[in-house]
Amino acid sequence: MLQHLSEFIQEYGSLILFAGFALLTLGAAVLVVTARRVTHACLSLLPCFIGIAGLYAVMASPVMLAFQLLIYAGGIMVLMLFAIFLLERRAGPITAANHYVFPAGLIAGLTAIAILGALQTESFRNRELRPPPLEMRDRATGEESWYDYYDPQTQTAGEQPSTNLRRTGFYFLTYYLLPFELTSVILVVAMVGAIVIVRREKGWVAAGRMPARSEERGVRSESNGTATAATEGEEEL
Amino acid sequence: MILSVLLALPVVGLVIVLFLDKERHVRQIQGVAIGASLAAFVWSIFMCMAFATEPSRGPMAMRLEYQAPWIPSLGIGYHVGVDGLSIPLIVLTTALSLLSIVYSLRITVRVKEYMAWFLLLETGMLGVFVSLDFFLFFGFWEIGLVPMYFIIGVWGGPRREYAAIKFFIYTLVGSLPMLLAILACYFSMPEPTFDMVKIMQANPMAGAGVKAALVFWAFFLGFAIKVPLWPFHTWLPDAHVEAPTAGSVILAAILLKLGTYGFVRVILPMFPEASARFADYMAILALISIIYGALCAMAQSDLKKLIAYSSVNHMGFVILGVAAVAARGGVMASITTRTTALNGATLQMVTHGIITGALFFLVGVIYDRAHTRNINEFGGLAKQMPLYAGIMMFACFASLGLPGLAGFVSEFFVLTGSFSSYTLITCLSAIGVIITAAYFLWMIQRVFLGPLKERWADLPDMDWGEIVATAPLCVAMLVIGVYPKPLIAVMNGPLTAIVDHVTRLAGLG
Amino acid sequence: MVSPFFENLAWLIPLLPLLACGVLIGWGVKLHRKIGDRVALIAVAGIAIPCVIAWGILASRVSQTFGAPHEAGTHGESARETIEGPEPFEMAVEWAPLGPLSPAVLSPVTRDLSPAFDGRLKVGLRIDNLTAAMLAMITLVAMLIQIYSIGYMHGDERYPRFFAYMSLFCFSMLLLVLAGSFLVLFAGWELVGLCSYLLIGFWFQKPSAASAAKKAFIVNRVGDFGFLIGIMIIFFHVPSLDIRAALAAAGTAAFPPHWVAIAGACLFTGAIGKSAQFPLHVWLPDAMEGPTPVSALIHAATMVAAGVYMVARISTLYVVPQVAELEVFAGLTSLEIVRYIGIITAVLAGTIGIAQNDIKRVLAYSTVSQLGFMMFALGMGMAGWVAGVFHLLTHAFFKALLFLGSGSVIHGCGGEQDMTKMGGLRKAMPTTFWTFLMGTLALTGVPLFWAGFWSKDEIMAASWAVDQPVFWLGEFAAFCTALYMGRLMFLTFAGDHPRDHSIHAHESPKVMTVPLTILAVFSVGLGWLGMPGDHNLMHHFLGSSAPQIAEHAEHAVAGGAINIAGIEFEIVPLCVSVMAAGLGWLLAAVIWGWKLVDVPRLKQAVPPIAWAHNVLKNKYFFDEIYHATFVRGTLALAAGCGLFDKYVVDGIVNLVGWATTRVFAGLARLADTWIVDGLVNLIAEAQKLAGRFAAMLQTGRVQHYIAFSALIAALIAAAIYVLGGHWI
Amino acid sequence: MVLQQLGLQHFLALSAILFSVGLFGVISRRNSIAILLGVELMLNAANINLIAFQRYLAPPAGLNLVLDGQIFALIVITLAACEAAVGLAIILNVYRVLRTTTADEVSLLKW
Repeated sequence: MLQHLSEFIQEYGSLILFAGFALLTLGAAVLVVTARRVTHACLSLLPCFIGIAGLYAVMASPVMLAFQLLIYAGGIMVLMLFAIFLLERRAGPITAANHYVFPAGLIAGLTAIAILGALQTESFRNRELRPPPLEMRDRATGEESWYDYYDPQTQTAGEQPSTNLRRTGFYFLTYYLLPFELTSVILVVAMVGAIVIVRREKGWVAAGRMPARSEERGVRSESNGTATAATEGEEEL
Repeated sequence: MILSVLLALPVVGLVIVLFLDKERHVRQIQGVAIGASLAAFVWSIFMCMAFATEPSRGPMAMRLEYQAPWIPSLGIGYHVGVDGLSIPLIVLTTALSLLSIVYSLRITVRVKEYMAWFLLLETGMLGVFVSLDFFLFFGFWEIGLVPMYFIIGVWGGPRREYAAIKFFIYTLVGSLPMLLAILACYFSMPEPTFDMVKIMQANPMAGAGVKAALVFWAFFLGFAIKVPLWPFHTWLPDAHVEAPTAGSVILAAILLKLGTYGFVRVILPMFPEASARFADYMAILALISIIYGALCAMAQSDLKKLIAYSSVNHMGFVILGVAAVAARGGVMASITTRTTALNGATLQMVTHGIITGALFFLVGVIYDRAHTRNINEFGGLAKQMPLYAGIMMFACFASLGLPGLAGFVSEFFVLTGSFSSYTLITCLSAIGVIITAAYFLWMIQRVFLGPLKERWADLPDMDWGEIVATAPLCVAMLVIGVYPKPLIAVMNGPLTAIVDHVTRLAGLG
Repeated sequence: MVSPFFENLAWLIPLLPLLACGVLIGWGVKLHRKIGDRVALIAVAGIAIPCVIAWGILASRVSQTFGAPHEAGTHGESARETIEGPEPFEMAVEWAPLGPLSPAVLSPVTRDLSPAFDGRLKVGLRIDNLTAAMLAMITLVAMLIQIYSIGYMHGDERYPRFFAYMSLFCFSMLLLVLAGSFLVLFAGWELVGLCSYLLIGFWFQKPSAASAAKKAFIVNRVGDFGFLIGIMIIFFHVPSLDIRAALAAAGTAAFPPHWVAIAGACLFTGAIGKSAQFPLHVWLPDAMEGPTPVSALIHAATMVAAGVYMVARISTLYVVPQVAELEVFAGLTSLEIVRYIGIITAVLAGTIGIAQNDIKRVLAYSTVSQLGFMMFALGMGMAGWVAGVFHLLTHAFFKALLFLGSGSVIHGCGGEQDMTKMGGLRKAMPTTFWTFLMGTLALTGVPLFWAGFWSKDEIMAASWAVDQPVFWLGEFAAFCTALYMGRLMFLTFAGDHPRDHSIHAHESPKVMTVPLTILAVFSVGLGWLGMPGDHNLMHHFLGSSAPQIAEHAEHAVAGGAINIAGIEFEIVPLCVSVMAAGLGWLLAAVIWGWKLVDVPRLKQAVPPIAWAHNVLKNKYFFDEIYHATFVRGTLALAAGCGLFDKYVVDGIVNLVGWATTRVFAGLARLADTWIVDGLVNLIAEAQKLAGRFAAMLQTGRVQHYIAFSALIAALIAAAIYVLGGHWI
Repeated sequence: MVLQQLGLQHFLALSAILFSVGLFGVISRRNSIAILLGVELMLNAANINLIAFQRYLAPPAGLNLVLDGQIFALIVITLAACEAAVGLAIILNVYRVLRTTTADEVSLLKW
């Protein structure tokens, strides 16, 4: 039975794992999209990312697993949360009801069908879709390891750094140096842009480039109707 | 590689100048401009040495050649190369650009734009002499045009707009048929290419009677306007009179040579039969240019117009030399006489550039002081400005072809060379030499000799800047006049090859 | 063989004056301030050393000619044989490569077309006996004149500049004489023209001097035009332009006779311009505007002689057998052209000389006349060749003497040039008077002592043998020479006091009189060298440079064969020439010496004399004729061209410009408003409609945009699916 | 559904669904921050595809670009981060000026 089980797992283990993580991701995704409170939506992003990380693990890409969790879950989601908290601090709990649900659903459905339909076209169908056998073995030392695999088809032993992470680093700095550098540039540009957009200099208010904190309030009644009286002393938003 | 650097130097200067501020960095702009042109000049000297050391693969072959695919699908390549014919012209261009930039340090209006346009002009000119690909050739030909328009249009004399527009449109009208002709050559090649060397070897226009004639006359029009040849010369006096001194120096010394260079580089080697067929018309037009130019010069009262018409006269000799090479009727013409004519024509380009460049500098000298160019208003300047009078008379005598100075050497070779091809026309054009002597001496007599008019009693003599600008040219005139062997030795090889090429293909017995 | 020591220094001869000129132009003014007139010593040194070298060369060549084993010396030798003088000394450097240097360079097809010329145009010196003689003469005369001009030009503010130009002139004249190739000859030729321009126009403040200089240069240039065409013809046949090669090839297949004749005629036109022969003689009298030493050196001794020297040098072209019969111009062979131009000039100038009052003008016309004589002598082919050259040498000395004498007279009379105002200078300026007298006697050909007699007599003898009528014209010219020279002597020196009392004549300083005396000695002594007789030294020496007839050519030569022993001594020409000279002197004495004839009264009495005198005084109105025809004609033509260019050619261009702006623009505007515009408006309206619909999409809401794009993407995917994905 | 080997089709299908869920969210959400969340989902769907391709498709012969999917995915992640940052900055500023975060009201760019 154990033998049978291990064969079964051997055979379909990855499929089961895939199904589990898929379900997790999709469920969280639906939640993100439909949650009333935006904070809930943001928080439900976490299980979604974890699911996706799992999928990366199934696809034998430990680096992605790590980065996914690190950046998305740790970075971006937290950033979103901060933003939401900032806003909620000023405007109270933000709810985001859905509108145009029907047209949105229709369009989303249509795109899904279009993509899935595209998958059926013969350019994808005859693709040899079975995963090439992986030998989970540490390249340098050659013995079994859980974190490193060695794909005999494409890599030859020795000439490149052994582990996936090391190889990613190696690739980043050799064959993909230009994209790597460009992304760093974009990153810097984005950060600077973000700061420039939200900064508030002395004298701008006087110069009329920005509405003083007091006027900001009265332009549009906030969705939840309560305009909290913001006193002068508050720190900058 | 060397040639690409040569082209790049003025551009680098140009870019630096563009970055400098208009008001604050005037001195730096001038410094950069001089630096760039000096670097270009020094580099052209280095190029000559490299040219000398590189073993030549046969007389017709280009040296310092650099070929790189540019737009391969259209057969356009960045093909630059140099041979005996273009080396002297390149050195002349860089030298004169340097001198004119040194001379135009006294320009105060819009210095930045002036220097920028000048460096761009220098690039355009160098580009034409260096390029061996029609696409490149035409590109630099047009690049050379625009800065001149602005230099005349902005810093010129009273009627500058008219002169600038006339110059620009006239030359543009000329270059349009040339473009069509280039395309005709492009398509008539077995596998379409713009490469001039391939076109020259393949001689695409061999059989095509009417088409060859049309292409020949299209190129002829384009270059004749630039030379300028007789009916197309009316833009030259206006352009010269209105251009600032340095502008008219470059215009006279180099831009005219683009036309004549075109004749020797494009028309002769690439269309031997057509040029042989129409050589007689070229000779007649050249004769008219010579005599007509000299007579008009005699009738002028404006100093610059006089020298402009003298340029028409001298360039007529060049075209006579070119026509003599391709003359079919020459009963006695042999390879030696035809090559002598062509040697004379090419040397005339260089010497005319030097002499007329010096003459225009000198006219600039007197114009800056007296603010008039009317010959009749002057009188007896030799007493007041002895050094200036000395150099001016030296240049005038060089221009009218006094032996021992550069003017004589080239005119002598053109006349003796083309005598056997066109006996009567050469004799008539020798009369041009007399008329040239007449109007130059008459001008000298009215301006320098005779009693000093009290109005000019306080004219200062030449200052340091002007001497630096003209002295090297005078030395060059003397050296070429006394011992032209090194210069002609450089030119003789490729020119013999061209004459051989033309005689062989055009079947001139 | 004497070691060619001096000949190796030959290249120094032209170089030193050039060096002196360079120094004087560069630092002349500064030196003048520092060491005053001694700055002229640079120029004098610059000509003295070449003088020594030249005389050295002359000595070595003389010794070679006469010292050589006397194989040809036996008396009574047949006239045919030419004297083999010492080999000419040659030195050449490559000047410019022309054409294919070796046939290998050419493609096989054109290889056979290229002539034998190896493409190296050489430029160099060549010395033979004729050159040696000329060199000696030029350097000596130039040196004496430069010494003389130290005194004459004293006090002139552009003193160093004068000597710079004089040295430049010496350089170019020596270059011309030493020339081995036509190129150098032409270069020297034009440079000499330049120096005469600079020196005539030395006092350029004077407008007359400036225009005289210009006139001189342009007239020379007209002559050079012919010279250039001659060179062109020669260049084709003998591309190396080497004189000896050209002369050797003359008449052979390389240089066919008819081309030789034409080349000869063209080169002679150059000589006409330079030596002021008949049609182009107008510039020489005006050249007197320059300082007197200039007139002496350039317009008497050397430059004008260059034309004669050149004709002498290339006279082979005239006497080559086949060419001698070929009519070239108006039925005359090139040799006859030279002869008749020569004699016409001699007679013409001689007659004009009589009516001139300016002392320098008289001498100028006398020079033109004597040059006519020389050309006339050369024009007689072999017979007159040596005589012509001999007369050239003697004339240089005594004419220089006369000019310098007139210079010291003018200097003495404070710049006065009009003879009628002078008089009785005999007592005031004794040395000038005596040297002047020597020169005049030599010029007029008074027998026995003076050089002029021997050289002119030889020309007359040669012409007597060759061409009788021309002989009598020659004698008439000699008579005129004697007449005007006598008039000059009596007007200036005779009488006891100057007619114009304001003149206080005083003797010129020693630095001027010493050269006069040396020249006087030469103008006497040189004649003896040429005395006829079997050992005629001059004939013997110059014979070797005479035109070498190609050996195989037989001797049906106009004017008889060359006569080595000099012309047989004929009594008739001798008497006639002596009588002519005597008659001239007698008439001069009668009219101006003893004043037996009152000229004004004579003129009323015999109107033709008055008319003739007026014509002569105005120089046959040549100047006026030339001015009216050529000068004003060219100016009118030039003005015509100028206007034509301005209004017609430029007019067409502007017309085209105007047409495009006015006419076509108008048409374009019409077409534009109706057709094109209409169409455009139509499209505009349709555009607006579409625009309004499109605006609907522009809701400003981000979500709408994403929705639309996703929708479109889905639709495209559907389209691909439906159309079966192959068309992507 | 008969059990079959875990192939590329599965991942692509999953990412398609995830993408459309994200798209739905972006279109239907009223709050602009929620829109950003939707965008995040769509980006993640793209990432899944990338890694799937890298894992299943053999890299082109000769080129040893075997990890390009992963590299690309990492780059997408960084971009997502930047996009989120800038998006939030814009939203905050919009809020500061217009005092609202709902996407509908922000329609100043109307034609």
